[in-house]
Amino acid sequence: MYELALEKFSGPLNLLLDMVEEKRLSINEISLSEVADQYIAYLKALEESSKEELASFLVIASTLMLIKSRSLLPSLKLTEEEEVDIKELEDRLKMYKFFKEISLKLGGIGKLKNHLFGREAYAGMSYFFSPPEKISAENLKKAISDVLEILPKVNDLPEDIVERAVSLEEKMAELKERIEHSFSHVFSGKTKIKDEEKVDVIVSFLALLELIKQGFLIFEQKRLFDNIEIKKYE
Amino acid sequence: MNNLEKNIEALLFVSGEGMSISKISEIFGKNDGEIEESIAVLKDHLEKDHHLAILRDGDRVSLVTSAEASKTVEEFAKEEFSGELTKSGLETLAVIAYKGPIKRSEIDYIRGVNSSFMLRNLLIRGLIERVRDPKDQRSYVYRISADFLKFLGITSISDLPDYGSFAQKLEDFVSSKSTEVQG
Amino acid sequence: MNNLEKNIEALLFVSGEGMSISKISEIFGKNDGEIEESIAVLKDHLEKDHHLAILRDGDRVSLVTSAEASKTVEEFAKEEFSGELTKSGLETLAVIAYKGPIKRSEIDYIRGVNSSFMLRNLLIRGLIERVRDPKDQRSYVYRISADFLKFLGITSISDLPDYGSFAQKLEDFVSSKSTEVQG
Repeated sequence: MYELALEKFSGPLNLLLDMVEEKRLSINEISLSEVADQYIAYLKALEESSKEELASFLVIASTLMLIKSRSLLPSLKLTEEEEVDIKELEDRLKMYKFFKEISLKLGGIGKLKNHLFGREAYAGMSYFFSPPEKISAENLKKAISDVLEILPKVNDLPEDIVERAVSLEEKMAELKERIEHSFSHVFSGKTKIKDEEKVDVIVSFLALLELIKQGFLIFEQKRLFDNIEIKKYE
Repeated sequence: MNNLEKNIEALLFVSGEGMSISKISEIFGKNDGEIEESIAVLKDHLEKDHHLAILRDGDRVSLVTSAEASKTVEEFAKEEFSGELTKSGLETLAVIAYKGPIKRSEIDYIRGVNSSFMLRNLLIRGLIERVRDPKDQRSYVYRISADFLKFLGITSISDLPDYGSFAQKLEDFVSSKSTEVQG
Repeated sequence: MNNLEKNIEALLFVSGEGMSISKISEIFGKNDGEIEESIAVLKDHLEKDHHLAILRDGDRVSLVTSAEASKTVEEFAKEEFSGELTKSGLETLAVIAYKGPIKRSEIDYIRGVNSSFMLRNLLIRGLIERVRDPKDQRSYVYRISADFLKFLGITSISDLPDYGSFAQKLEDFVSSKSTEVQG
């Protein structure tokens, strides 16, 4: 379980980068699959956070689940779009790392306090009454309406992020289905398992256990030798 | 110029209104005579190579533009302080009109940008004035000047169109400030 | 220095916040190239003989104290750099400094979080500026301000660490194939 407090992280990329770096890993698909469990476990601690905050973490969690599932179950076919998502997450994390390092450097430079100072504008200039000719009370009213119109609302929630978070649930359901499908031909017992497929069976079974351990899936065997049923954890 | 002379100049540059010799001596840990000598060197250098000068007023010295630059400076002032206000100038003025007397931090908060430069401009043009905050003598508040009010042809600020409702909306926004997350 | 150079300095001295090259050209009836040349001469002179410097922010130039004078003048300057910057604040500034002018959506994408409150905070502190996107007049882009450079103690954005080779470095960073062995 990840013990650090949320306040330490400025966002999901920050959290993910921290996990990868803590293991002294470089950023790639393998390292991301290694920290996926940890990341997803951490999300559970975030349930109390604001909807938007949670949403941005969930979007990345969905890609991590894909990575994890594939690492455990190589037979799982990913769509082209999902492949792009995985590559994109890697690139984003690398870019984020780059800027984070720069920001630490900037912070260091700021701490040196070698600030440069300007001269106060118009210092020493005496004031003289010179109103703009066209100004009127009506202009002022128009200007203040403009100001009021663009005042930020405290609870502005960007809708696209929330939408993406909603679709995450669908994605999880869909992924589960594909995993079940992928298992069904392996474990159905209808086909004889060839030697070269045995490795796949073992890997798949490990994957199944891993996913159950993570709480993604539960399985049920009503009687000894009955079919094993895989269910989504409710 | 030596290091001390350069630093005295930099100090006068940022201080705006200038400083007393004794204050400068104290800052650099020198006696007044040494500071006077440095200022003499600075003065000579400025005369030779710059259109800046040392202005002496009793014990006080300040850095100013010299007479040779006066035409340039006047030209600049004419450009800067005549003609219509920019959109952001007008907005700043409107916030002060409808919400004044108001602190600079509140103006910045409402407009969502730093207003210090704009305030200087409006002050020099005599459209607003800066007074001590009656609630906190250490800070300042801004309000519309009497000259400008007269220019608008109204006798009281509350005669501005829809004054009551706009002032209230601004007040509501400013009082929500404490709930905002700080970065 | 010649007359033009001295007058440009006097103008920057008075304006405080600095001016665009084109504005200075207009005031002196010269073309931008001539003004750029004069500013180069002024810059060299200040570096050699003063603790003052020319700060360059896009097409704007201003007169500031140099880093050598920071400790001396800090206490007496009218402007102050209030408060520490948080990690998120520095992160946002880094993205804007190296990738700006940049849209909010792009900043959000790079940081992985919604940056609107942070941007507002940095705008109010005067460390960044918001301007209309030249490619799309309906939207805005963010860029760093002269005050940000002053805060860091540099006179040009090109003095930022690795700024010159930045684009190449970022590309190397991102496109390095994900085949590396784990460390």
